[in-house]
Amino acid sequence: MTTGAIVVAIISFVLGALLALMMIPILVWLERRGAGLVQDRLGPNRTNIFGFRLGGVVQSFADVVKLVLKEEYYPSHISKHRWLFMLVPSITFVAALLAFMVIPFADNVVIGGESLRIQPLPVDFGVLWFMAIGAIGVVGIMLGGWLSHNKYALMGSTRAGSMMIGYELPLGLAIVSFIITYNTIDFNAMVAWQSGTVLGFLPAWGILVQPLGAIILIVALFAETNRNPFSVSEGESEIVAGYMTEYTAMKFAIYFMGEYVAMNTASAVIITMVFGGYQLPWVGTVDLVTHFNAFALAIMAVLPIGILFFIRWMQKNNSLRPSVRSDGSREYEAKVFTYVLIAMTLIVEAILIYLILSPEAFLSRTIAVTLLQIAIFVFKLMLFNLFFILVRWTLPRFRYDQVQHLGWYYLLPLSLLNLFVTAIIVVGVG
Amino acid sequence: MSRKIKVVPRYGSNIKDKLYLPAIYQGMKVTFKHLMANVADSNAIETLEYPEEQPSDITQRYRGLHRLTHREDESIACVACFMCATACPARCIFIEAVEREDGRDEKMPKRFAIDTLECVFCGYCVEACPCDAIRMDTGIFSLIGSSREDFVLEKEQLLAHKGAFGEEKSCARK
Amino acid sequence: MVPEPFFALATLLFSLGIIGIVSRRNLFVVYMSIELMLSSVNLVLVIFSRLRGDMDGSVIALLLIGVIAAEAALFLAIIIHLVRISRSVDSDAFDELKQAKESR
Amino acid sequence: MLENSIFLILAIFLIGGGLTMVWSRETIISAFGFFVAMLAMAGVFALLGNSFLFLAQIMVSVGAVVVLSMMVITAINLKEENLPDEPNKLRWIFFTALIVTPFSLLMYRTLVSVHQNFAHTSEGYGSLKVLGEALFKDWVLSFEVISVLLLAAMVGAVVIARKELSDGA
Amino acid sequence: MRECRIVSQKFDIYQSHKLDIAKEHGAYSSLKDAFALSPHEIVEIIKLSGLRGKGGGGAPAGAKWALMPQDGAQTSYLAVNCDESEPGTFKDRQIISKDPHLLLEGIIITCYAIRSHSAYIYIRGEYSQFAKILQEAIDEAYGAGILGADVMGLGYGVDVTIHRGAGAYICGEKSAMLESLEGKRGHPRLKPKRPEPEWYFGNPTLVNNVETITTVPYIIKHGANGYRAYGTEQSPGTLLFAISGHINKPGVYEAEFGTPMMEYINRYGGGIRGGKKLKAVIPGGASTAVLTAAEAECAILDYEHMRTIGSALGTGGMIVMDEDTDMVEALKNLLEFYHHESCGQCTPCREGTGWSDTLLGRVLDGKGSNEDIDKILELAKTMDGQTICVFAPAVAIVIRAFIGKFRDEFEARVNR
Amino acid sequence: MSFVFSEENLAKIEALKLRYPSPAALSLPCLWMAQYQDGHISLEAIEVIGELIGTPPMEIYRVATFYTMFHLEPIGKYHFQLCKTLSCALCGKAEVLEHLIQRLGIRPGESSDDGKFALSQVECLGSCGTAPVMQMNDLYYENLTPEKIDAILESLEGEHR
Amino acid sequence: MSQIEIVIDEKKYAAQEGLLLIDLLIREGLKVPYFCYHEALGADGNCRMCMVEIEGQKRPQIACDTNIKEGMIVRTKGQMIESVRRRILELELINHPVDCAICDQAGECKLQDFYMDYGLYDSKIDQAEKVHHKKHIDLGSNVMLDQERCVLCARCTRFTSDITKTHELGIVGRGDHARVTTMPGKKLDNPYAMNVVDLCPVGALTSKDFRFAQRVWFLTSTPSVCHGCAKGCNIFIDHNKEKYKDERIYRFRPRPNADVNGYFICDAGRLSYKELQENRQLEMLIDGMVSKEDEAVACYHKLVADGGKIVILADANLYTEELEAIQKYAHILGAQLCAPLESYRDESFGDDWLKSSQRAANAKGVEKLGIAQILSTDPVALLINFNHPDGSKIKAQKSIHLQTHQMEGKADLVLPLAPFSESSGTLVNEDGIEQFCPKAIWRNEPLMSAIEWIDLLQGGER
Repeated sequence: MTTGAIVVAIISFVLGALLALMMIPILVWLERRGAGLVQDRLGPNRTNIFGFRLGGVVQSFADVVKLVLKEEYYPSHISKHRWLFMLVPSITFVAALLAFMVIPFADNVVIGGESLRIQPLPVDFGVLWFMAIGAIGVVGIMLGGWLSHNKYALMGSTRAGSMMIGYELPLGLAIVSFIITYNTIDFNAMVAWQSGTVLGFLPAWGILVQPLGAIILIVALFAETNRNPFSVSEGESEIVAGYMTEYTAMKFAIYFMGEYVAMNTASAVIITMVFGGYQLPWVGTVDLVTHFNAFALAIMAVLPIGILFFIRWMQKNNSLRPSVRSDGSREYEAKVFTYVLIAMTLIVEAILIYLILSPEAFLSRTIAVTLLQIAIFVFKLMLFNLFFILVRWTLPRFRYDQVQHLGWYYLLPLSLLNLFVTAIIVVGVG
Repeated sequence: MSRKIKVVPRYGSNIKDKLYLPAIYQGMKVTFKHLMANVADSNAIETLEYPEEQPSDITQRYRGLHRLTHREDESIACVACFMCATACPARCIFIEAVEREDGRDEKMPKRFAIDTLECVFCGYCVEACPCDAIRMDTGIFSLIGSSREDFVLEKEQLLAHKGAFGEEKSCARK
Repeated sequence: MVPEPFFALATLLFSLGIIGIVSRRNLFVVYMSIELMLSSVNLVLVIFSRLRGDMDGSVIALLLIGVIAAEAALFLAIIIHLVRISRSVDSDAFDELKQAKESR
Repeated sequence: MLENSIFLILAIFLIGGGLTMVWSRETIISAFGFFVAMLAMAGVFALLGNSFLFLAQIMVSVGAVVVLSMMVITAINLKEENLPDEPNKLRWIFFTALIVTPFSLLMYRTLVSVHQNFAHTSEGYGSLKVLGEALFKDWVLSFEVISVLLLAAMVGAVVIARKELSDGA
Repeated sequence: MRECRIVSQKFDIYQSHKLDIAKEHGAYSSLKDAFALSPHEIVEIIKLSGLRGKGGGGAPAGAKWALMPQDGAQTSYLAVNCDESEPGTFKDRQIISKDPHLLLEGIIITCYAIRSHSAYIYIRGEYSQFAKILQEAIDEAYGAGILGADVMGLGYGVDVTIHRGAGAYICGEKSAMLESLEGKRGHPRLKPKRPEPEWYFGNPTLVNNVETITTVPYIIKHGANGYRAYGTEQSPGTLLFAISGHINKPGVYEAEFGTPMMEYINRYGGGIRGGKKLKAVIPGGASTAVLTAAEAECAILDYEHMRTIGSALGTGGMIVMDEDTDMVEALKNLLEFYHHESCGQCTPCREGTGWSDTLLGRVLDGKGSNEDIDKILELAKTMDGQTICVFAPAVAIVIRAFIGKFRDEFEARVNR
Repeated sequence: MSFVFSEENLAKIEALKLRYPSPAALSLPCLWMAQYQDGHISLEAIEVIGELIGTPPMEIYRVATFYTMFHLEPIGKYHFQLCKTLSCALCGKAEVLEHLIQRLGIRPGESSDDGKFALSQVECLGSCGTAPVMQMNDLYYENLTPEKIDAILESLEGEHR
Repeated sequence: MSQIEIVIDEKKYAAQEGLLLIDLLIREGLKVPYFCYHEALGADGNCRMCMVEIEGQKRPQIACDTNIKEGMIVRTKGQMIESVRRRILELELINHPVDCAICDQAGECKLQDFYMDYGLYDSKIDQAEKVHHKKHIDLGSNVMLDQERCVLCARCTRFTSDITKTHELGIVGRGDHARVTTMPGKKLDNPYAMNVVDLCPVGALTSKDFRFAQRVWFLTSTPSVCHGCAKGCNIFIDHNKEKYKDERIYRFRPRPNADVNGYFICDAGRLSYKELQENRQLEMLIDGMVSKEDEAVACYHKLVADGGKIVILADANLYTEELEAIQKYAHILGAQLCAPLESYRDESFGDDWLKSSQRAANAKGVEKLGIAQILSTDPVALLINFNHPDGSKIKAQKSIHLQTHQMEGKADLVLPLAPFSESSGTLVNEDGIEQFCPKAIWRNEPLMSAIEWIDLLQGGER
């Protein structure tokens, strides 16, 4: 392995870890703030460090501090397998985290004639990995529920288990149909396949090529992550908090984080498989690299305008109502951020100018394109996470029997049908 | 009364309802509408900026902090019958009864304390009181203390609270 | 690659499976012991596949995994049925076909 | 060196998991031991360079078998008092181990000798492509038979575990 | 309607309470006849005569006498009830003040008949001046050897003791009277379930009204048929009817049973005072149902007939009310009486009399409502038949009769 | 202040004891004697009577409170008790009462300040034929009119003088 | 008396002929309201609440004055009988002040119960129209009287006149002015006076001792036996655990037992719960210093290991089981065991009814077990005293005191002992009747009984 390969591997691994872990507080914040805004509330907006609130993200860090510092408390009836009780949340967390690690964040970079994957775990069987590792997570939930010695926890874990079994099948069949379509089990290849177009004008994204498969995939992944409307395994209205009932402090936090990591993973998988991954629509990696100057100019033009709008929006909204007496910290924060944003914009513009003006910097351009793709990926990821969140605050929770009914009676036959049709088409068309 | 009954049509029988997707779309539309509007101008949200803005619309039926009422002659109206303590689902009312010496009644509380940390503000005590001696009409909705003991309101504190809606004296017993 | 440690490991696991089947009365443990034995066989197959350098062993192992899955479904269904009958997972509890002793 | 240590760790997990499984009185802990053992087994497959088997092992043994067992354990709500009473468990295990030991040694010897007796022939081990080709060319009959078996097992499982309607379920 | 003088024969004689004057007019003349008979025979004669108790109930006296043990194993007593407190009744007072010796003669015969050697006359506390007259008569009788260890040398001893009450209407009830005679509060006793004599300190005791006892010598002298010559078949003999209220000549006049009420009122009572119209009559002491003028027109003074018209003959003490009388006030007056006189032993009476009085007070003050009147009627229902003695049922009768017959007056009060 | 029965009364009691099956029956006669002797019945008298007839004083006290004619408190020397029951009420009791109140200056239930007169309304005195009627201590005054009241009061005052 | 069958509410019941109908109704648990009737006092027939319908009788009859006859058909339910009961109950409440809020009887008040069962009408009278009497009169002997609440059932007066024969209480006055009182200037004064509080079906007579202490519906009753004397009167321990606090006894009530105490207990026994809760020994003391359990056990072993003659004193109030355990323990230690009964005698206490001069509750049990009763006067090396009051009379070099209450005198080791209410066992009363007392009080930090201490000291686990 060359040095470049090692550097790229380390960078992509770190990137994956960061994307998975740093996303947790942000997602928590997004969930709360999103819920608040959907419900005509403000959500967390008070916690600050030296007056910097970052729109409330700081609250999440405060939460983390709180959860870490909380007293480790065990219910007295959990006396026998305390170590296991403490251990099992991490099974869920680690499984979700590992499953995330096969997602490609950008197209392969060619450095020194060697094609390198921008993928934390550079494997070519990403889909299978995701399916295999993703299935482990439920073991943690079931063990935790059982070891809680609590009827609600038990019910929660039973529900989680049966739901996992119920939705793993349609999920697998949907993925198989995608595998047939893309003719690969490598995520990267899948993304590459999607960079083309179908019917001449539509981006060849999975959602357009395989709409039914895509919907089944999305629904099944919602179910797999125990997110609303499928959150029956913790259904507060019936079984307190399901498998998490007896969990407190950091043990609870690991379950909690596991859920967000799983959500993040699910989003990443959905993006990668049906929304073109890190690709811009219509524009493949090669196009980006070859027409780099044009894109750079476009970005140079769009970015300042976008930032300007953002600054104005921020200044407007990062303040208390006029009727409320303010201590000025919010205005100060907005001012600081305005300068920071302007500075960052200027730096980006400068870099782009440099890249445009130096035609020899092929490597730099490749890196820039990769960064752009990562940015696109993160942007899509955030969008899809937001979608997850908005769904949660829109739809009511299904009843448990409805969930099972949906899984077995609709999704499974539909996915089989989809597989069948896909196979016929693929074989027929060639 | 019968005219006020609103018959809600049953959904879910036709294919459109069974598909759920239109309903989901409608739901998402509402969600997005609120989200976008609020993102665009978060100051338009009518949520109270609480510590700076105080609620001004507390109604008479709002169950605020408790108070003990007085009789016409400023003596305590409570006769320590323990009805509130009996009705209390949180068992947060602590009463010690003692002989009343002023001749107005036989019994009065020596100690009457409410542990507001345990209180669930259900208002059962008010309902249970045969003497109209305890009310929750102070309009006080936040109580701040630095120790657990601060939240145990004693008789004197409860008597010192004023009703937020007038009608100071207890009317049940003279 | 030195195959002996792998062989030893497979043998050990197989023995463990036998021990579990023979000495335990909990139906779940019995069942999982069977699975363990099957897995150890799998391991041997894979080792030989690796040693031979072709995929036949692996294929058999793969097929065996399918058998494991089938077995799991059946065995668990049987356990559910038995539990429903007698509220017990004790393998000694299901001795209705045994010749009755006088005392019973 | 790295491979050896990985093997050692995996072996420890495997044996530990298996022992826990055999040893533990509580079924769920047995299942946990089994889970660990199966994961470690998958690791061993990976160590042997067989990535597809690694994934298949996790998917089936862990994702299906372990989850299903746990699912059944939780669903029938197996409590302490429903567990069989095994007063002589340790003795049983000990004696069985005593009896099994010679057989294991024999087995080990057999395996080693078999290994020494056959030739190392073709190359091309490990890749998914080769596996697929072998599966769908040489072993396609077995593959189909297995799929029929799976189907039969599925039907059988449903029939066995189904509650009688007359139970009032 | 003929003149009849069984009890009141000596009423018009000056100083008839003196022994010598009484003797002149035939006092104690029946004793010899009586002692010639066996006690059992006397009881049979009394039974035959159909003598009815004259204290208000009208129960056959003979049957009561027959309950007394005849074997003489236990000491038995005679208690003469002179606790005459029924408003409108004042006949016993006439007997003990005008002819006490006839009473004593009756007592001696009765004692002989029931094998008793002690008789008590329970006289109401207010009658102290009449008690004094009676006491003097007894003293005289003792002096003459008529009372004491050997009555007139006939070989039978009778002691007579006057026991003064102290102002409790309820002591007119026989068991309450015996309680009072035992020196306790005059609480009526729980009624036995089958007929049996009363008990005084655990001894069988005969309790009879003064007038009943006073009738006995006549029956002994003239035989059962001699007594049956008067009155009707069911109610033989005579009764001292008393009349008071809005009447020209109030007083006590003996008349035989079966006399029409109006005839009695007009002939003895001399008609309504001031020539006004009759409105209502309470026929036999306050505890009987009031009669309207129309009912009074056709009322005949005997036990059976009075019962058929929904009232009772009671003690025969009539209270006449003329057209100006306010019936609400009249009822209020009576309820005050009952409220004051209830002994307070059992609940319906203790609280019911008081509350009906209170409620009627509301009506009278103009603060009442029709509901209050209904409530009074409901109280009457509660008081009727749920108590130890007949005091509360009597109140119930009074309330029902007044409100039932004059409801319009009550409602007029409410609506005024 | 203690209560002692006069010799005469004691003799009477002893004589009466022979007439009754149990001395307990003597509570009423004894109470009468005590009242005649003192004008009212004191608690000491009750104790003495209880001892005399072998009954707990509480029982005597209960008896004394039951009968309205026993006075446990001192009362005016001349006790006017006007009948208020139906016959008397019908025959003009109200007029007589008005007059009495006016003449004596006390309301029913009160005693005059000098302790001479007491006025009360009582229930039926059993003299309805001569209504309205009044009892002054033991004496009955019948067919009352305001004039008759005047006469009675005058004679009483004369006697007193 | 022959056994006959009668029909009540269409069900057949066997009973002795001539039995009072109300006794049968109470025995069979049929609902019948009554105030004046009491098993110990008999019928008085004044409350008129126990009305039943008897076939063949025109009017409803009171069950407390009806003797059972063959073939009697009785109805205790039905609209008619309930309306009668309701109307009479309404009258009971006419002059009642309805001050349940401040009435200690509330919760165990017959008036309340019957109002909920039969009454439930709207009141038609206001306070001003009611007859007013005196409230809160101190009758003496810890009894408070409220004449307004009284329903004049005469239970209390019948108790003082028929049972104690002291005649303190009586109903005076007439009609609705009748009221219960004592003679003016006299007090209720007899050693059984507080039983009238239990007898009173309403709140007229309340205990001054229990006055306002607790509402009765908070109390839990545990059957037990009074430890005041050897009579062994049956009691209920009424106790309650208030939030955050230790469980407390609020009163003793007599528990009917025809063989021992009938329906009553003496006042001294009734108030003995106070002594039970005062001056309690709650800590382990080594030489007067508060110490922990393991230290105390170590100290014990040291003291026992020193050797010499050991004397064990046992309290005759301990349960038989505990005495047996102590006996065994003494045998193991080779110690001399004695339980002098003479120390408990109090000739001034006893009477011929429910008070015994022997004030040790389990004196008979001590005799039965054959425990020596002589107080040794020789000097001994170690004294282990199980709560015996005469522990200080023995001359001992070292002493271990297990005591329920703080005592005079010094001891090398003081261990807290659970009193009778906090442990369970059997007592033998002076008539030889064995009675079991369950554990009533569960302290937050439980104290150990003698048996548990012996187990622990001999090396067991707590």
